Amino acid sequence: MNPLLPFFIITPLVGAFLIMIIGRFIKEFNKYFTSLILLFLACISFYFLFNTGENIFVYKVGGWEPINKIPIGIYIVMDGFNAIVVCIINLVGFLSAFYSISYIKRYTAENYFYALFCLMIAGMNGVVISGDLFNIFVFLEISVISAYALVAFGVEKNELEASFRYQVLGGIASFLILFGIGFIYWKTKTLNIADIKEAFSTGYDRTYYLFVQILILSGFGLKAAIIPFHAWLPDAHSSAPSPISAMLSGVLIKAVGIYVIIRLFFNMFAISEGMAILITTLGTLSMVIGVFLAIGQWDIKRLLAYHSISQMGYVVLSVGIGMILISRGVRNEVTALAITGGIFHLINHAAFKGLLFLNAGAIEYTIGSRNLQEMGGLAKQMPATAATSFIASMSISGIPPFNGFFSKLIIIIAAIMAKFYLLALLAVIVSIITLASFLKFQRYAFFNKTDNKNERKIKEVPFPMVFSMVIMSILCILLSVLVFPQIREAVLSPAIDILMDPSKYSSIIIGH
Amino acid sequence: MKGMTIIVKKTTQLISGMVFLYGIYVIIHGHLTPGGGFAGGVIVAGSLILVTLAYGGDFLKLVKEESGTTIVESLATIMVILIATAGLLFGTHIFFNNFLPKGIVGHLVSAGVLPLYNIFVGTEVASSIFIIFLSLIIFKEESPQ
Amino acid sequence: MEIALSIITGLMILGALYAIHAKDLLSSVIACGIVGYSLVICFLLLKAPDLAIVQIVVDTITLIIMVAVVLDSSREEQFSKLDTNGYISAVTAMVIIVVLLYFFAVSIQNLDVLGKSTLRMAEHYIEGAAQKTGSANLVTGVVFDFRGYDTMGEAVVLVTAVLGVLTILRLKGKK
Amino acid sequence: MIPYIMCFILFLVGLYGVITRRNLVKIAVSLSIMEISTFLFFALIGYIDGGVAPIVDPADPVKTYVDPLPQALVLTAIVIGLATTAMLMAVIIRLYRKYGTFDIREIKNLRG
Repeated sequence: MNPLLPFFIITPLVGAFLIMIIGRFIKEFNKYFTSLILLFLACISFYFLFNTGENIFVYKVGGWEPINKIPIGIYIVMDGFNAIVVCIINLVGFLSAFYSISYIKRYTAENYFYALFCLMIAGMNGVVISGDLFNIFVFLEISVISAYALVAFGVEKNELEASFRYQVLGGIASFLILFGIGFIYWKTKTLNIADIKEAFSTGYDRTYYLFVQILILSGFGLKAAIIPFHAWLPDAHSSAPSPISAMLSGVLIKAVGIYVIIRLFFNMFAISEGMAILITTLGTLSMVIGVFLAIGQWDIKRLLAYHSISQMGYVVLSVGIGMILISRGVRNEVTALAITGGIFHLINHAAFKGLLFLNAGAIEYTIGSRNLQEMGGLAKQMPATAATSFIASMSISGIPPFNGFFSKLIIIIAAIMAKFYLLALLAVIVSIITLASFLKFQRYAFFNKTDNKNERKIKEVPFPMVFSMVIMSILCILLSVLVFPQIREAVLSPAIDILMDPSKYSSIIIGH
Repeated sequence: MKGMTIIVKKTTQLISGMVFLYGIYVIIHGHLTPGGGFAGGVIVAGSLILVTLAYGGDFLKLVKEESGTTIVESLATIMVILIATAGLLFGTHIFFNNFLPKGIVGHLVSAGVLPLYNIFVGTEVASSIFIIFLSLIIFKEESPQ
Repeated sequence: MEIALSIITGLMILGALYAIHAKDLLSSVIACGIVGYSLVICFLLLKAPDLAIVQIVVDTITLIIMVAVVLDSSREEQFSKLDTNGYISAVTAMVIIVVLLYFFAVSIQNLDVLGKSTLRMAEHYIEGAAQKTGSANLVTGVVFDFRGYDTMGEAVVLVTAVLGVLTILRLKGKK
Repeated sequence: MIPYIMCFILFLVGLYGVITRRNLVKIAVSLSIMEISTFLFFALIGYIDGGVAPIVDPADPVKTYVDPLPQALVLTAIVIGLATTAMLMAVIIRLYRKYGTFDIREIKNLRG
């Protein structure tokens, strides 16, 4: 009953509404207030990261104790895996909020921007730390509705159209999830994730189980932009303001999509081999198709959006391999390696993809266009942006000293040791194509000699943007430290143990 | 935005008062009879929309009304969250705890914090829906055809 | 009771099909409103007065918003003939629908029949709930006390939607 | 089992409408039809034969009540549905004012 847990939700919500009221009278208030809130949240999440360790914090909202082992109220649950995702949300959120202090001057109605930003953070925090199925749906709606509005923030034609397509597909996903929750409630008569696993353990009908899993997978898969449902992602991420597309690509599709799929399929459903193979094939498809779609792009943000799909494919692939091994009853270090690779790549992707979008925003801020052909030779005028985007491009394409290399290496080793040689080969090929695509991006944007660059007066972006880009690039380098065993034990292994042994999560929570 | 004919204005005068009162009744008796914060709030918003549609109103008045309602809405939502965190401070120090005395079931002042939640959620829902309606009207007024 | 429900749901399906295929947009929006109002009757049959009140009122507001959008536009939907990818999407939609319907019919065979649902979590919401939460209306007791965290999230969803509508409907986006 | 199957057919009619219709308002209408069928599905799950509406009458306490939990969930989901419909309608009226048409195909080739 750690009293600090509800503050993940209270602070951003109260902050958002204070911004709405006070921001009207004091102009400068909302900019620094948002960064302050997110800094405070980042500190709480680091506090939880370092001392959840093996135990699970269970907070019974409303003080309703379970009656003969059946939980009544809604539970807020914080374990090893949650802590990592919460850290990603709040850290990248703080850096994006600090970045947007000077970026958002170009847009009108800054009040609404910061209020919706805080609400998106509150929604994502609520989804990640909640232990109740319907509660995940409600906070998912908060973060997704504020994402719809933020995508259409500069009300131009293509932004409105992108927001419309995002809302339609997001609406279908929400109703699929709601139907799935109704189905689960129909059989198990309870909504608590741990209690559902208990109720399912008393036997279930196979086709019903498959139908529920497909409903939930397609609903959250659509939020995570896995291949058959990725139609909305390129438009939404390229037309949103850059700090928002950094949040969307770096955090939202993870916290609201991938995290919930991993949590439900490891800790709630008993994994069947057929479903695990389906998830792995979806991951491989999105990895391969995402990269091939990205090659032909000339707009920076669309290129980065397609790469998000393929990098998410890596995460789903390696987690899928872990699922296949668990469904075969094999729980040795190969499964642990596969899951570690997936979660490690999840963290790394948040860092370097967020940084890449911030760089794209910096370029757009100075030049005003996102087309690679119109750029060129920015390295001299914008040294900081060039350096940070070089670090990010190298780490996304997996060059040794940077973090992307280590997580992709773990994924490929796990695939080989689990005898999925085709998947390992595909992973390597996709990584090479990613490298080619980002070399093109670097060459055209920063090192290409163009004739008309002299009459344009380009100077470096203002301090808040440079600061958050530099911090993010330091993060990209520091995260590669996670490979060393003793650091990995402290950070990653609690999450791996929760996912490796599916019944541990429900037994501890029901035991509370 | 121009109002409607005199007949509509007359009937609105008669009805909108009753609709508003019925909405308040549904909010306050939320914990006794069906309905509650949400239903009552929407009914109150319905009566406000009825008056705005029947009488119209010049553009600036609508914009001022909208910004005023936004403040009311944000205040009401902050109150909901503060009551929840008050549960954290008093009573058994748990988030969303019903710390006020429960009283006798069936009486008007009975279910501890519930009537307070009902009232603040009702005001918040009423002002939210009224703002959505106002912003639609203001957009249709000022945007080019 | 089950027969009455099936009849009303059948009529709702007809109303929904008309709403989708109607030529005039205003009549399509009104058909959608009628389907919403017939849901109120289903709620009353299923002993859910709380839902009936909220649904009737919220459906009115949805109807007002939809009519506000459709009223001053060209209400005739231009019926251009279905081109190739119109056919493709129609065929894929039919295939998906048939597969899902068959899958659904098979998977609900041995679940609780309508009306015979056992209780597990909700049992403790019913017996002794009036004393625990003090409210005579059990649904309000569940909404504001047992699952009050959900309802706070719910109120915040509505406020987010209002902020979203205000940001989308402002005239000038960029300086 | 008939009401459940009819309810799922209503859901599929809404899904069919969203996938095949070209008109923005028709897509919004199909989405709200899907929403309506989801609420009906939850209400069907909570029904108990011989149950009474979940209002406790202090005079005669012991009765079999209908399951209040799905009703609480639908209460929340209805207002979420209203929020999403309002957002969708705001974008639709905005697109109509910019492109002058409700048809997705025309919007695509007007965009150029």
